Amino acid sequence: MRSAESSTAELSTAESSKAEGRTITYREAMREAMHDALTRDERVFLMGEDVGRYGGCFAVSMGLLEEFGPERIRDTPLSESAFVGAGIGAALGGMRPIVEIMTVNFSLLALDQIMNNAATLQHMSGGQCHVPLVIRMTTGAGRQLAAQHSHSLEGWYAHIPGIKVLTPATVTDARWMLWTALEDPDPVLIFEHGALYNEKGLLPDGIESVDIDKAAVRRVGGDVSIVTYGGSLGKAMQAAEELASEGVDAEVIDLRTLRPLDTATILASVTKTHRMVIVDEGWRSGSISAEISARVVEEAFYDLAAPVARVCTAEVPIPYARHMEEAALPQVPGIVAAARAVMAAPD
Amino acid sequence: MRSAESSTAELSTAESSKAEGRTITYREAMREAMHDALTRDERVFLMGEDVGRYGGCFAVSMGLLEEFGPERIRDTPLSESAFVGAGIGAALGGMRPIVEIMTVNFSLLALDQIMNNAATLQHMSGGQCHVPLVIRMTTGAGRQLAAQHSHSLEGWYAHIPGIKVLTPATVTDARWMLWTALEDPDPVLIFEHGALYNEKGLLPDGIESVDIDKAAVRRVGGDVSIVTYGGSLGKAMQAAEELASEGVDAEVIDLRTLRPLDTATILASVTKTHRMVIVDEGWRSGSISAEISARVVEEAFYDLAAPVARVCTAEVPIPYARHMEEAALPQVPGIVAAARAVMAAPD
Amino acid sequence: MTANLPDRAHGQRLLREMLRIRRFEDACVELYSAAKIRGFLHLYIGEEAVAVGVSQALQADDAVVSTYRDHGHALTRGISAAAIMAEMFGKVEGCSRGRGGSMHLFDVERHFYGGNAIVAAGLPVAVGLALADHLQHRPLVTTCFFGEGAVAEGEFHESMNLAALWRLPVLFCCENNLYAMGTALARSEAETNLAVKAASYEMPAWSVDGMDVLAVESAARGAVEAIRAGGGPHFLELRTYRFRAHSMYDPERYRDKSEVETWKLRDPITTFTETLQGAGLLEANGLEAMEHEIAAELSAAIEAAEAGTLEPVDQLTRFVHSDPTQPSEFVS
Amino acid sequence: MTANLPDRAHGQRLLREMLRIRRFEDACVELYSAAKIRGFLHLYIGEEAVAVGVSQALQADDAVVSTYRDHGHALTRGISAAAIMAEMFGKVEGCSRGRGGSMHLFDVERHFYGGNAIVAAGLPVAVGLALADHLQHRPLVTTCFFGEGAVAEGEFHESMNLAALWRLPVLFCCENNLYAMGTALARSEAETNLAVKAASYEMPAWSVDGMDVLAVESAARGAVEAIRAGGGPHFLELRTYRFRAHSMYDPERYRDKSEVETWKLRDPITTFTETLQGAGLLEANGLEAMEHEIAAELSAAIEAAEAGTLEPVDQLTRFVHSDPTQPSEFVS
Ligand SMILES: Cc1ncc(C[n+]2csc(CCOP(=O)(O)OP(=O)(O)O)c2C)c(N)n1
Ligand SMILES: Cc1ncc(C[n+]2csc(CCOP(=O)(O)OP(=O)(O)O)c2C)c(N)n1
Ligand SMILES: [Mg+2]
Ligand SMILES: [Mg+2]
Repeated sequence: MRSAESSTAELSTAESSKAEGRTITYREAMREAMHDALTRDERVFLMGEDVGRYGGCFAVSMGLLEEFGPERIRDTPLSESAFVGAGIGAALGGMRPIVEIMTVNFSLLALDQIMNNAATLQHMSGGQCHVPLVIRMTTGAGRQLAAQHSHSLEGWYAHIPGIKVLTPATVTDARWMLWTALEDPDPVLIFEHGALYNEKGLLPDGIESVDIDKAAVRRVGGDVSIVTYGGSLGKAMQAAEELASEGVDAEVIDLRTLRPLDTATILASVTKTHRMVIVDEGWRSGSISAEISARVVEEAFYDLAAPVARVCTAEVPIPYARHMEEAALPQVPGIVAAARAVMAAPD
Repeated sequence: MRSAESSTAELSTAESSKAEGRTITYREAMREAMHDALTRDERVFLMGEDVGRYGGCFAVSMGLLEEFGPERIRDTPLSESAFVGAGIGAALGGMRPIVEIMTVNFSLLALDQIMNNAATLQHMSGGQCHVPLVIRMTTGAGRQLAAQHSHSLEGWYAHIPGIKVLTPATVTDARWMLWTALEDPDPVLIFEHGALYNEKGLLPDGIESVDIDKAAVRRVGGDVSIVTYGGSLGKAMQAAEELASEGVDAEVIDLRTLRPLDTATILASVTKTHRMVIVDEGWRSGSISAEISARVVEEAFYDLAAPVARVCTAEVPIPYARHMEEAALPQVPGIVAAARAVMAAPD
Repeated sequence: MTANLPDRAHGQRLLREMLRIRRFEDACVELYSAAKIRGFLHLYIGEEAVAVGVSQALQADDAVVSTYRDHGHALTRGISAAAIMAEMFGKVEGCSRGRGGSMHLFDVERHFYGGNAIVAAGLPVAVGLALADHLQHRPLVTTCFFGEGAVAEGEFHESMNLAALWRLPVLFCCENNLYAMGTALARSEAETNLAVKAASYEMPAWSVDGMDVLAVESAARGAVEAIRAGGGPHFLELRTYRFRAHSMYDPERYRDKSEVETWKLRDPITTFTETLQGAGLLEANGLEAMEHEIAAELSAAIEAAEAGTLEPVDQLTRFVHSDPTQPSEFVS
Repeated sequence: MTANLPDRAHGQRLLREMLRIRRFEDACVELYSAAKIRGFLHLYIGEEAVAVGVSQALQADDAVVSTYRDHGHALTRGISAAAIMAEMFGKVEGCSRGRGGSMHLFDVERHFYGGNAIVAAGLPVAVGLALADHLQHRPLVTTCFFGEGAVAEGEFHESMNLAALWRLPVLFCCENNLYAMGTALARSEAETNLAVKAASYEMPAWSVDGMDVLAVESAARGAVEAIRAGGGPHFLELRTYRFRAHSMYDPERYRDKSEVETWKLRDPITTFTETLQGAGLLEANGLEAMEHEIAAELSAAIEAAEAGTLEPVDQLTRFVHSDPTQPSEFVS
């Protein structure tokens, strides 16, 4: 049994090239993760809208009801606040609930429970209450679902003390982050980018756990650090390849966890490359990209050869029309252009 | 009739020293603003919990029910989502609602309406819907109200495209921002810091309107820019006085509006002082201070003589005990120390 | 049993409207397969009698709030098939300029305040529109459509109470098609009699056969009259069924094919056609004539949508805030 | 009319508990004026029969969820006056280490899951605690206290439905003191009969005289027995009244002094004292003796709170995440 040391650049990138394993989709990885958790720990149960009979809005929980039964795979009414709150209560009562909010867009209805209860109970009870709750939700745009179904709020959630925010971007993280999250005594939110479910990736044999507090260097490079997470990782990797063809050697960092941020990995990279581009599907103002930039300035100001650049979603509700939606979101050419611009700055 | 040109440093600071006027509390200023709006425009009405018979949780609307009657001063049930949504609908229907959410802490229950409807309807209707709604709420900590009653989320709200976020810090802004907000065709959120209601200030004669898109230079200085807003302005001003006694001449910028941010005023200041400290009662990570820092780095990197510093609230739910709460919040000594630190950086 | 028979013209109008929705939705299925329409697409097939019946009771200036399943409501409220089609093609000629898509059809001139895609989130907005009418002494009625799934949401509860407490002119139209995605009503509500639920807000509430357009019309007329006369909000439970999947991605594992087939025996269009023909209110070839007209309308709409304009990308950030350079945009 | 008379010991225990709450709250008023207690302070004076009556029906390991008006509930559930007092003094010896204050009393060992200061936000948590018991086959009952103001919130609706739908062991105790801050029930609810409202979730629901500790006890015992026997959630409306302001900042413009005075005639402590004495279950000086004991307990509590420790400021960021260096903190 091995644990993915995703913090070490060499290891994690090496891993995906050398390792034996299976190629599965992100959806399958998440499903296996839930299956595994339900099997390993009888305190684990899943609840949410249409997780059972329907098989999950994105088919992630397909088959679980049949295997684990309706007590452990609980279809809920459309009552986001109540069933998230019930997840909190069940966690206080000794269970390990996985609560699925169908998408981040509906999580706003449960924000009071998340911020005022899940994130806060431990503190205001002076350390007596622990809320080992995992909340999963789909996030992100890119599928022409328009303004009310395309939010990317994971960075925004990362503002809240008392919760952890995970953004699995790879099949390995989709497969293994859940269990680590369930072992955490505190509430953990997992954001699954909707565009990833059909993505295939290699699930390496031998890895049986991952940490949830370290960023991963997905591509080692010396010229510019591209920092990203979740649904944008693929775009960042593509941009890095394009940049490579122009002779720019980009390092790509997958944050993996947005709260707490692994500042150390970010700083290690930027003190090496002296240049940084942050790619974030959140709306630009007040996004997690801003926090990263601010921290880099605080901690590595004198190492910076150029201003930190950000490639974010335009500050508009996401439009339906395909070309408009594409224009609103971070895209590879924008990332490449931003990297070129920071490269152009005098050393 | 004159309008407060708060964007011009000289004018706004001069104003408060020279001008004739009345000394009133922030609470009275807000009440006058509502009284005025209700008198001027019959489409204006106020609704919220206990705004009528009780006189407002913080006594801001005291007397309005008696004068304007229950049709225009509407006590609502405890139903934050419904009455905020009803405000949106009423705005669509031609009214100019002022919706009071008792405090920001309860606004989470209405976040779906704010983000998915108020902020979004115009866009997803292709420009047909306009939501001239004003939502007022009390914000901030400092009164030992503990974790669920002490949020400072105005900077967090500023992430949302489609809304404006105002943070009146002075009696003049409390008196006049509301009307400008009501004239705005789009939704505007006004955050009133609870610690300000009893604060007295000079309401200058002759000013009969203010803009809501410009930051104000509250103190002109050449050595370091202290950027802040709302309940922290007083602390920043005090810190500036203390710094002055040490020979450091701080400029104090009151953002006034967190969305859209008046980047121009911030940049003008920092390109003069080359140093910046941001004071923000929000939790540090992902606060509006991060966005300001990121923008300054993007736009004025080469003008910075030192890393941008931030003085924010510690990343904890606010504790009840007085000494712990004080330790969690930005305080004058912390601001002074941060300013000293950025002054110590080599030029 | 249906209510009294309508006169010939009205009867045919009802049938025609239902058929028009049906064919519109049929076209959408094809266009979705052809990737002309994207995103989420929720069809109204099977439920046509609800929108058509209710809309008979409404005036042109009455407001309507709808859901993501909004084609039927939009069509009966006078938004043209062409404008809806163009919307789903993402074209500027769309009723929301291509910004909204299928789930967000808008036409403010027609007081159609949109497809809202957050379940139950339209209810508070409808209450507010009614509040605006109340405060401005306009004798209007706001109709709010929503599925039975919405009943479990807190916003349903808050909105029902607020409307009833303030006696606002809202017609709550709950389209009970028995499922919220894959969740059957009985797995969602402790009390499955929705009219009883509504009555607990001290609101008059009736259950209506939503497969019978005349029954819907008559119930809606009764309710709207009462509301307009100052009787406060009313609630209609419209018992219906969707013949198709929830959206285009639904494997329909949660219900038996036989259940669907049984409901199809009550197809509101077939049964009403029979009713009209039985009563001699529709010629033998009457339906065919309608089909022809509708097909012509729809193919023109599709053609126009196809020929429509893509909004220039540099307009992306429009409609986030009202444009001060275009003050006419915002009638203050 | 009250239920059957209790035996002497039990009767005196009930009276004593109510009196203890009353005197505790009286002390709080003074300590607030002296600025020893800060923040928001909500008193339970007038409502004592509710907490005392309900708690008679509960086992030590039954969970309780409360509101910001939580002193009475906390005291009857066995949190010591000293621990509560220390909490409000902001001392480490407080039941929440001084982190919570008056609105957030916690004692997880006693299954007291806190004063929750967001109206109605405790209800979903209570449902979840009951769900945990259900899933772990523990024959426990979770009691959730909330004011009648909470009934308008969406979370009330969602929680009631979920508990009823899943038949979870929850006792919903609605303390109807007629006002939510300054808002009278009739200005908040279209249907003011709260038991009728609750019944619309298919949940057994009773209205109880909340000024009569025996009536409360008997209703609670009935409900708790039924729940424990697998009868699913129950709802009690406890009709009571707060004699004091909503919190310490309330000018009380919304109700007549005379109304308060009328309700004071039904003071649960006075009337129950009379009942006991009338029935010969309490000596003439019985109350006095209790007062003495309670006064002694409270002055000791205050003294201890005063002498308590302030948490070192360097501990500020504790209790945001569970401390991995103190694994015992989290019993997994
Ligand atoms: C608040 C919220 N939760 C979940 C969803 C996802 N969702 C979309 S439609 C739907 C089912 C709604 O069912 P119902 O209200 O009965 O309407 P129907 O689709 O049957 O017309 C769900 C769960 C959503 N849009 N909004
Ligand atoms: C969601 C929310 N909205 C508003 C408030 C402010 N508030 C605190 S107590 C209260 C009144 C609640 O009344 P009720 O539920 O009847 O309880 P009571 O105080 O009468 O015991 C209000 C409005 C709050 N704490 N939470
Ligand atoms: Mg349905
Ligand atoms: Mg009350």
